[in-house]
Amino acid sequence: MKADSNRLLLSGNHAVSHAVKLVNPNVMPVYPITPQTPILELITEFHAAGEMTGEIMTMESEHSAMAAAITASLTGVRVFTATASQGLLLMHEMLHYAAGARAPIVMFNVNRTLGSPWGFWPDQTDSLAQRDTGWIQYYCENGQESHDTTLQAFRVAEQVLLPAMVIHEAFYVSHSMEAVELATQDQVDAYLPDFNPPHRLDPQIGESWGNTVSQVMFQNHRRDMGDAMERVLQVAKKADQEMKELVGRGYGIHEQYRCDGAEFIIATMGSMTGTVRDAVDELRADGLPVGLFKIKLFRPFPIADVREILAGIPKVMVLDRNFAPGTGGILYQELKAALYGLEDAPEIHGYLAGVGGTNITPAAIKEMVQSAMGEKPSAHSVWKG
Amino acid sequence: MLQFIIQGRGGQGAQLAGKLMADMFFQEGKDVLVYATYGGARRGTPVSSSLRVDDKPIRMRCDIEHPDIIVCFDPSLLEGGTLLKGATAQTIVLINSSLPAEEFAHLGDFKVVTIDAKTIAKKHQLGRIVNTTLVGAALGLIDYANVDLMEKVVGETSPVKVQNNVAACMEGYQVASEGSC
Amino acid sequence: MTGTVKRVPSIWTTGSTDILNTGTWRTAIAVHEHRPAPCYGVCPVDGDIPVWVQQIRNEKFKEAWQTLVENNPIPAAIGRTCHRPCEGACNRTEYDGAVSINALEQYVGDMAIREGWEFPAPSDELDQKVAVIGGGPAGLSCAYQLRRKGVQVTIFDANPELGGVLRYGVPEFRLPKKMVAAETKRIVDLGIEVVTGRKLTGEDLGELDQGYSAIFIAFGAHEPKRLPQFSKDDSRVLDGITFLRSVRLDAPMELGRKVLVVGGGSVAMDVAGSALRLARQVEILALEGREVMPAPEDEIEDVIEEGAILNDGAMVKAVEDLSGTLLLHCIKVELDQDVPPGVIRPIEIAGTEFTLEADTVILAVGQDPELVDWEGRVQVARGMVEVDNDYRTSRVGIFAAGDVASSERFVATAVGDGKRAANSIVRYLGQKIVVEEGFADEAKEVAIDDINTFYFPTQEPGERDKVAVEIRKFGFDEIRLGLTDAQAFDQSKRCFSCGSCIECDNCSIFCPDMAIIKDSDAPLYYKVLEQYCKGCGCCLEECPRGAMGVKEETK
Amino acid sequence: MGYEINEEKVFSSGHAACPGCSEALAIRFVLNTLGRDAIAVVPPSCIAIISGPQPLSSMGIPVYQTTLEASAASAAGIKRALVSKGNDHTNVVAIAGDGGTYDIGFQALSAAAERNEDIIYICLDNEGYMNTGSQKSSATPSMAFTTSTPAGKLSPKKNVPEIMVAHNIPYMATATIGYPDDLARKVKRAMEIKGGLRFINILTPCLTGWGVPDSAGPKTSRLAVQSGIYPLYEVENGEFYTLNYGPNGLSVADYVTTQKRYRHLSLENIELIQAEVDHDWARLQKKF
Repeated sequence: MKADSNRLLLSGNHAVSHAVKLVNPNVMPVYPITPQTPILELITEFHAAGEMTGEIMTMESEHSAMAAAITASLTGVRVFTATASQGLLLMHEMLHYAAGARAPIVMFNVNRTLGSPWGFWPDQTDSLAQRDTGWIQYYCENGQESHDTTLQAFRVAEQVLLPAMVIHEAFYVSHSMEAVELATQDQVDAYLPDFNPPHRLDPQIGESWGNTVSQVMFQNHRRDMGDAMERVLQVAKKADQEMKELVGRGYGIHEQYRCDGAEFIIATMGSMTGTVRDAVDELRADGLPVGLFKIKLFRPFPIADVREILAGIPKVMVLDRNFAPGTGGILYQELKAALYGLEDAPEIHGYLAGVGGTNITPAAIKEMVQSAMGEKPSAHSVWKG
Repeated sequence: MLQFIIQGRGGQGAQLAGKLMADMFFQEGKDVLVYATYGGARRGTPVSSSLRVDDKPIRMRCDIEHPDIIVCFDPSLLEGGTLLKGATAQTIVLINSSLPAEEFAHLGDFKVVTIDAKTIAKKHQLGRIVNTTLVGAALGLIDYANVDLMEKVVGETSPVKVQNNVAACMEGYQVASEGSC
Repeated sequence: MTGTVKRVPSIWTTGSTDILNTGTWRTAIAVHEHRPAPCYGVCPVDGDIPVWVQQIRNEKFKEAWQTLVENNPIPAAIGRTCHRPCEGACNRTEYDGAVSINALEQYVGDMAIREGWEFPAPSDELDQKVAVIGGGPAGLSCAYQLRRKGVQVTIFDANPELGGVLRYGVPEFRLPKKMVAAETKRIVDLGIEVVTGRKLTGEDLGELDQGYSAIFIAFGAHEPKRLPQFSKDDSRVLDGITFLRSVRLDAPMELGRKVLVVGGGSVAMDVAGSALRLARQVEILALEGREVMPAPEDEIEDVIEEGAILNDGAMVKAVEDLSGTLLLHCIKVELDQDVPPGVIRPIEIAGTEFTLEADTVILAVGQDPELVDWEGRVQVARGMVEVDNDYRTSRVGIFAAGDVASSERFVATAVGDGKRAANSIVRYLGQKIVVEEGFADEAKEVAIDDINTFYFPTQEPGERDKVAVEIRKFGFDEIRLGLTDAQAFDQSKRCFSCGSCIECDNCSIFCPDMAIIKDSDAPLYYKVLEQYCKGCGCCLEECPRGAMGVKEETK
Repeated sequence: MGYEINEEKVFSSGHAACPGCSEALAIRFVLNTLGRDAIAVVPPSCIAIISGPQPLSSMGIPVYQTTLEASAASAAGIKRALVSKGNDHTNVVAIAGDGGTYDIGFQALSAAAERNEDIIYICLDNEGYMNTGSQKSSATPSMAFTTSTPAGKLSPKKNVPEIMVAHNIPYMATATIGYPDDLARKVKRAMEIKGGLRFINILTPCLTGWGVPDSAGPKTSRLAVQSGIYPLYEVENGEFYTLNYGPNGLSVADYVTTQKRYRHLSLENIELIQAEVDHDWARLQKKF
């Protein structure tokens, strides 16, 4: 299935597996869960074929997978794992632990609805529910971006010593096949220098991690984590820029699409972004000054950038394929909070669009834009789709 | 943009058919996006594959609302399902059936075409595996030009009975492109 | 989110907890102690038995002997003749049988003779001279202790050879003469003047006063007690010690076919044993029941094995002369429990009369010192020279011990008395004496509850092998074979070493805080690290032998 | 006389264990036998406290403190990472309590055993959640008082040693602090057997939780062995059983009467426990 040697027709999940193969992490604890499973399956195929040399650990749960990932990482090696949905939730405790341990693990999460009841559909609530765990979070729009961002995540995580989660959605990205241009081994080797942290679990060094601490020690540690998270904004921009220079593809930590002169901006993240692009093109064709603001790096949340970009825009419409009962769309809340106190802050319409994987077409988005244009925003998220 | 919805029952190879066609277009240099239903699929339950083909990058991440072509592996899928929900007057509905297209006129106002893929597949010792025949037929209906590539991809993709699959595909293509469906 | 950015997380560990002072948690600290063992507490010579037994266990035999002879210069003799209060007190007695301490003592004593080990010459020579009257256990012991401290000593003895009761009383089958000879010679070889064959009496005191700074009276008790039922002049009625002496001199007194020994002590058993080898039939009549007879149980057992018939708990009421043989009218008795210590009052049990017939009766009911010449010169009371706790008689410069001054008629007691009297004499002589380190007054004797018996699996007690009765009856060869090397080692291993650290390391191994470390400079081998000891007491509990204690700390 | 234990000084004084702590003793024998070429994982437990207040460590080797349920997985992660770096010599040991082993950590342990991860797993079994003030775990024996079983536990202790044996792991042993040479030897044996999960269950009487004096840890542990409640044995490859120390005639009564956690027992209760112990011992004996 090759057009040329590096451009393959791949599912989003397999695009991730290929990135992992290029990184060749030392340890990969894995546990299956739909719709993540194809990522691990292809990795184990690569491994069985001798194309990867690390340790595959076929764990009994996502919790144990993350437990093993943390300790492996703390010995000073690269670690990758992947999960989705309930699996990510089972990891929740260990996600905090990983960040607290400053373990630069890279994990791929495929967004899927959370039970109960059972579903298989795209919905970002699983990963957004982990937003306070201290993990870097990248949301990807398509397989190509997932492939490239996985590589970036290693670079960024290792520079700031925080774990990074790269995310795309079930079905529309995970299982959609499309053309993906793979990075070459030379590019990846140049992009990811050897990982040799000075502090690690090593009998030669003898240092331990995780002893009980005083209140002040704990606070200082959390503050250090915060400082590291703050640094991610610059480190991630730089990593993206460097990738662009090296392989010709870059994404920024966020993206403004056709925002020049825009008076109405649609803010979203994940797979919805692609659909919005078509809608924006159509709206612009209709003469409406509409643009797209794509959030790619959700943690740390680029607050300063958001305030700068959205200042003076009359209206912003946030599309959330996620739902936090009691507050509504999570991106909507985050954006509102980021813009609070801004003098020329936009009016914000929060739409719950595509929750549970419901179909949101360009036509549907256009309708939402048109209705939002003609009304005052509600103080709450509004169900659409 | 060309949009296909291919539906069959679990085990009939409908998903593979979508991928096969996607690969063909991909190798031609088109931009493609194909996905299939997944998760709860079991043999016998309806499964479908959605395929978009375009000359420019495909960005949309949503279901196909108005397909150009619907490939139906089994007429039973037409009853009470949602397969034809987005079909328009321009939509070609290719049905695997030995009955003439007129028998399906009652389904709505779109272009129904039937092909007896079952017979063709049997003829080529493929038993009930009709996907290669239907792929050929679907491509024949749109006058797909790159027959050599079609042969190649089908040949490369078929897990077993490579020549039989290629032959069945070619026959499907032939029948459809000649307008004999 | 300000402040210095730390590239490296701040909470990797940087050091070890060993800088912390967790010892502040405790209220008491464990200390290693050398505590008295019960065997020590009852030992007539104050021997620190666990120490020399451990030396045997460690195969440091000469050191064991050196430890022994600190208190007792004649271990081969005492190792055969001691009444063994140590074994009665042994913490192992109730557990699985006492350690055979006496046999171990013999083992070391015999080895010393075999190996020809000598006492070191005194390091100092003093001017003072002491006269020791009597070369028996007490006299030898006293002379030895004085001499090794440098005192000039002369022993006067009435007999041709030294040894006293060991030489002239205890029969060969219990204590071979050659052992006595070897051990007395070794003492004499320290540089002691010996005058034998001269029986000193009170009249010689004037002469002694001239030449000696002090006099030690230890000539024993040789005047046999009589029973009123028996005629003094009847040649068929002999006394025990005279009989034993005759046997020891290889000129045994004539005995009839049937011999009756009266008495329940060691002398009576020795008499019976000797008589068994010379006569057809021997019976014993003892006032006490077998369980409370003064003779050690094994000595009783020996003679019964060899054929003596024991009539215990009975006494002679009257003697009838059947022209040739004597008919003794006897009756069973109970001993009145309600009497002061030292007093024996039999109560006849009506209807238990019986008779015994004998050709010869040997009375072995005790001896008194011959003090006729001494009365008036030193205070005499209850038939003995009266001494205070320091063995001083009423006359300054004269000391006395042993049977002449004590009613405890045990050879080992005499050795201990001799030692203690020597210390008293040295003090009297104005010399600073180096008395071996005893135990502090508050030191608590180790009880069985202080022993962690987990570390001591039960074992068969084990004793000296005995020559088969069929063989030994026909001669005076020694009845008991000394312990073999293997037996001695096994036996030494049975010792709990109550109160004596043997460096087993348990205290250190069981310390959860690693607060006890081995330290060869420490007086008791280990050092307790005050910085870390939390005072849990595991060391104390796991010390197998009660060699640790607790020191309360006030802060 | 004396124990033959070759200790390397790895575990340090100054740690925060209670006076007389059995776990501290066990850790001492484990770490000092393992030596310095080792990495440990400990979950929240008394062990985690004993290992030291930040920034100090008592354990002398790198220690990672993981979550309560993840010890085996965490240890496996380290081992695999070392292997990936070409290090085949460093021993990785998980040291967890019975709560973290019998209860919440059992899934991870069982899975690590199934994968036969090349780690040593030490369970310091004090028969309850003692770090939180003595609550019941599935290692708590029949009728024992804990603050969550105030009337006594109604079910018997989970037999994790035998469950581990059933995983066919290369080595399973029971040990206790009252037999330190046996314990150290088993750690040594576990080290010798490489290439799979080695499990040692160490009975560590909690002085506070069981209600025994500070000095009674080793003694209490021996009573457990001598009364047949906790036989010391080892099993290789799931089938080769060796008995090291079994009952020696002491009864359950000899054991329970020294502990406050059993002071509510009636004679009938003790007889019931005795019957349970006799039954278990009879069943175990057949395997030797």
